[in-house]
Amino acid sequence: MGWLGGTTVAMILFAIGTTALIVRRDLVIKLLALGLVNSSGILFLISIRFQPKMEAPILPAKVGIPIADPLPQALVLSAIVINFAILALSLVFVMLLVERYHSTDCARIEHAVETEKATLGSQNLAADPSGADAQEAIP
Amino acid sequence: MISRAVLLLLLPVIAGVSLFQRRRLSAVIGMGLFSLVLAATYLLHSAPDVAVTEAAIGAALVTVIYVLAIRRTGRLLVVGDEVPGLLALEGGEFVGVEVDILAGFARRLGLDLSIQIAPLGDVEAILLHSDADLGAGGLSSEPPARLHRSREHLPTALVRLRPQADDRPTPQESPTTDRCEYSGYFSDLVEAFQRNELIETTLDMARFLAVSRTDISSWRVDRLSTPRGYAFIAAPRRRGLRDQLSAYIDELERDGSLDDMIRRHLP
Amino acid sequence: MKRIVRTALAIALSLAACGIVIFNLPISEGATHQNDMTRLATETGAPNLVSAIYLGARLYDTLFEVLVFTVAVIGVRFYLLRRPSTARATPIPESHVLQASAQILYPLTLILGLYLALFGHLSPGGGFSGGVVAASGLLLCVMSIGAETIYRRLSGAGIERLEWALPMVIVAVCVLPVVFTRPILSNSLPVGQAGHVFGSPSILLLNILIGLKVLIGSWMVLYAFILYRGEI
Amino acid sequence: MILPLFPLSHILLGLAAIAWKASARATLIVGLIVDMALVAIAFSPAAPWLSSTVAGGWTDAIGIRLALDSLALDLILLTILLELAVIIYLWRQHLRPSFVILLQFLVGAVMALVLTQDLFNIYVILELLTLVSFLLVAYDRRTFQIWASLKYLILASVGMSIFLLGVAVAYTNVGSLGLAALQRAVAENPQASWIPLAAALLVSGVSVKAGILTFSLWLPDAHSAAPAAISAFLSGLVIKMGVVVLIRLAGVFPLALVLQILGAITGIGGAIYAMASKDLKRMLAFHTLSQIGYLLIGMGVANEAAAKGVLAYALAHGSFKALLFLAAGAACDVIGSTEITELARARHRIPLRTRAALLLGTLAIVGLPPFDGYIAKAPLLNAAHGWANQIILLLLGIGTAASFAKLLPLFKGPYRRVGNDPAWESYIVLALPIVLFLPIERALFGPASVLPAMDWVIAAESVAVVATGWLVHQICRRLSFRPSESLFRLEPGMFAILLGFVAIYLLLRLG
Repeated sequence: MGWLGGTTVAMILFAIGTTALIVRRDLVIKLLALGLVNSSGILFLISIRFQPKMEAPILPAKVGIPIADPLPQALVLSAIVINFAILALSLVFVMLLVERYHSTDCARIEHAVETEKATLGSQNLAADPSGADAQEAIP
Repeated sequence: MISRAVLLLLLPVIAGVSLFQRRRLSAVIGMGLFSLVLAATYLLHSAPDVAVTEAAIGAALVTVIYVLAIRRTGRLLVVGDEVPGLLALEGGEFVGVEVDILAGFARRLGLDLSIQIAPLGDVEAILLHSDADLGAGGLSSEPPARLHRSREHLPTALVRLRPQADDRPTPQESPTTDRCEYSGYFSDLVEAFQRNELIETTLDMARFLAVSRTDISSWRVDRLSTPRGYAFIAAPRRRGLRDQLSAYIDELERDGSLDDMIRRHLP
Repeated sequence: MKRIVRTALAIALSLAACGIVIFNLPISEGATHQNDMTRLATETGAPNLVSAIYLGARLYDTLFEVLVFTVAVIGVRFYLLRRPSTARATPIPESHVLQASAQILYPLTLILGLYLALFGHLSPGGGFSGGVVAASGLLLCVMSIGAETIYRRLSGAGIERLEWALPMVIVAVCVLPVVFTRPILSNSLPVGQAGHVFGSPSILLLNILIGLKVLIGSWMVLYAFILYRGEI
Repeated sequence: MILPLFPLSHILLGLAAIAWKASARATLIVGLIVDMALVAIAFSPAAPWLSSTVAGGWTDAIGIRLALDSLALDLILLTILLELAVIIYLWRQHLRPSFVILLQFLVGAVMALVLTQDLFNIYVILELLTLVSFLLVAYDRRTFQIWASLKYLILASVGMSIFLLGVAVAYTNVGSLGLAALQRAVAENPQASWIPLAAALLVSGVSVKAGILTFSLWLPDAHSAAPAAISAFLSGLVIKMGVVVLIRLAGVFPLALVLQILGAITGIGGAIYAMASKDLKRMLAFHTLSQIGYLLIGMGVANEAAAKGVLAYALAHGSFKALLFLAAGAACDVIGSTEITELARARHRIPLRTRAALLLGTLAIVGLPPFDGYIAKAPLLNAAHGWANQIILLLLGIGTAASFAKLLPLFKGPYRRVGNDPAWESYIVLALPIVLFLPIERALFGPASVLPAMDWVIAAESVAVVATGWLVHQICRRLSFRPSESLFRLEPGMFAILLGFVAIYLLLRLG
């Protein structure tokens, strides 16, 4: 079962994620696929130095049993949080776009944005009217 | 060892299945489940810290904000393509006869109206496979078996457009031409017209009127015989909603406000 | 047709990229730096090596990560809340079973979060996961008593001010050692007995600060999403 | 020992700006002063402990090493320059506190990135940069900004995932995340099979952020959609952060061929699109690509002189591109359009100082002699051996001149005083290094200056290139050639990243 390592699975997940990111037109699902791509990197980093029978990196370790490398694990903690930040922010932007164009279809939004820009000239586009006069949210 | 292998095999399966779901909610929940399995996998890779963090952030927090974002409690979710006069997007706001009807109906039910634009040909499939309640946007043909058609609110007819050079006799209605043939977005239809990319097509009246504002002198226009009407379509388990909507349209017609709406939007 | 070609192309390219990595995978060499690690554990006093690295040797990374989180909170609030509020923040569930179970579960979740944050240097956990778990406890709280109530109670406690003050305190704690002529980003508090809760006071302090910060930040993100009634 | 203060001071100030909203503007000034003080310490001879340090005094194997080398110093100077200009530009506008916060974070992240010597730290900081610039691009909440920004985030995030895979591969084989350890490992065994894989992953990941063509298809939209001050920052500085990482990687892996090919594609592609573009801000954004091409070719040549040329050119490009973006933003605001023909028609309404700034930027970017564009390009032209490089650099120069020839009508009369450009002081700040590049460089780096004295052959060559460019413009104006803009959508962008990765890997494996 040597071939069934976490790294192989991670790369398969990467391929599924990128495929879905290209093929699916729904923006929300595109974001989920983006999350999958990011997760695949994390799984890759965790499993690349892992060997069966390793113990968790918490001392005191049992004698004779190697512990898993704690450094990638510490790195991955940062990566997971970054992943969350990206997913949350991009979701907010998708929500703003859907509010404006009433569609989550990526191709349609793209097309609508381009025609809007072309017809109005990029400078004259009105800012989102709801944002202009609302108060500053950050305290 | 075995459990690790099973989990590792499970991961691509869950990810693949959930990313190719039609319903957004299923996809989100599927990815939440994926995160949970991923956390278990980390645990078996002797990474308990990562497992805890992934479970807390990936499975809980991310899933919750996605569900909050796409939740539909308290919403009347309508899908439909744009049709000028019936349901059109002008400066970010929807206007039209169907919009007025739906807005009033949603107010009566105490729901927020939420309209999403989808290509005409996809509306029925979306109703069948996702969590939308109603289909709208100039639907004049009989839907497939499991969908419910409401009362008609506006009469219409089908129109056959051919190049001027084509001098065959007026076509009769046949199974192939009994519905609006164009299945993409209305905006694409207009562009296709402007660029002369269409060969021959059948349109319903509202779409035809909108298109006819561009130059159609090179087209031969035939009105197909059978009269029909625009109506809404309700999703499979929404028969009750359909009945309420039909009753609401009846009511509008009785007190004359339906005529007002039509006069306001379709001069 | 075009769509099929595109799909096929996407699959082929993704598989090519994935194949390149799979077939060139290096043979793993197993753990190294065993000595470095044990030294790190004694220097920081944290038996959980992941915590020792995360809040010790690579505190600099963690600082930027906290910052990324802060930016996310700023962004979500800035873009979601600066709009005419159509908010009707009702509790999410309609069923009483959910409500009742949420009422029982939320103290447990809060305690679990607290435990994860406080004992992060001894056992798996840490400030970040603790904070997020506690935030999901707050979410359960929302289910049982409603978002508005919690929001009012928490803003009474000056929670928003805290959200911005905490990252400052965290950065300040990291910079502070320079006053005692120790390197910036080093653990400056004296190490106690290994394996004890107060065995590594620096990491404990950072875990508590980060946990609190993440709790508040996640709550603010969740609250923004609860208020928002968009149209996806 | 105090190196982490460069980024941390800005981050603290940014957070302080949230806490005390009223004094948000003041933090910008304080940040500038702190930076200058730190640079002054760096230049003082009594600072040997400043040059290189592991953050927190931990060991090299697991800690994060920071170093203030000439590359870092170069970019810190550029940062301070742009900071000063942007602060002046924004000073009379209404500044929202959240904007100030993000600006501070942006500067902090830039400072952190130029200092770090650690692969994973690079990843984290690049992500921070992505998120901050993502929010800044869409700051005015117009829909096209939101879309450009979202596209940027998605593509950059995929790129950073690929970079993370590369970090994992490198770490497994090296056992450490430091660049120095990586360099040692590669030097010890240059034939190891993991090297092409790690190099391809790292390079293609970071290329998405570095404005390299076929990887960074998000760039024209994002940079032209952003508010002017942000565009100046993004094009002048943030895009260079990817290049900085590439320079660091080029010091580790044998990347000469890859960089030259990427440079050629980027430069020529950017120039072609810039020539076809009718929109001023979009043209400037495309030019960022073509100028990145210069830098890549300079890096690919990989000799001492070229490396110095790259440093000088990064600095010079930052100054004139920021000037162009700021002035273009002011001009477009006055006229209410970004179309070049529209601007030229209404040129009498654009303030004179703005037009002068645009003219100066144009002269500098096409590389006419006394200005810094020429001075920084000269060593690159000198050092680039090989006919292929020479031809590409020549073509790049011609393309640049040809696209900027479009702006010439903007500079015709009448020269009446109209309006008042409120931000003209910022032009002065940026114009100073453009005009006085040589003396400033000499003053900063002493006799070890990177630049040769005036070279008449190259000067004549530059003038000839500009003249050719003008001719090409006259010819091309009559052709209605429009390369497809649909390349810059989301899905082609994704394709391009994957394809680019496969191509780079094959190139490294076979080449």
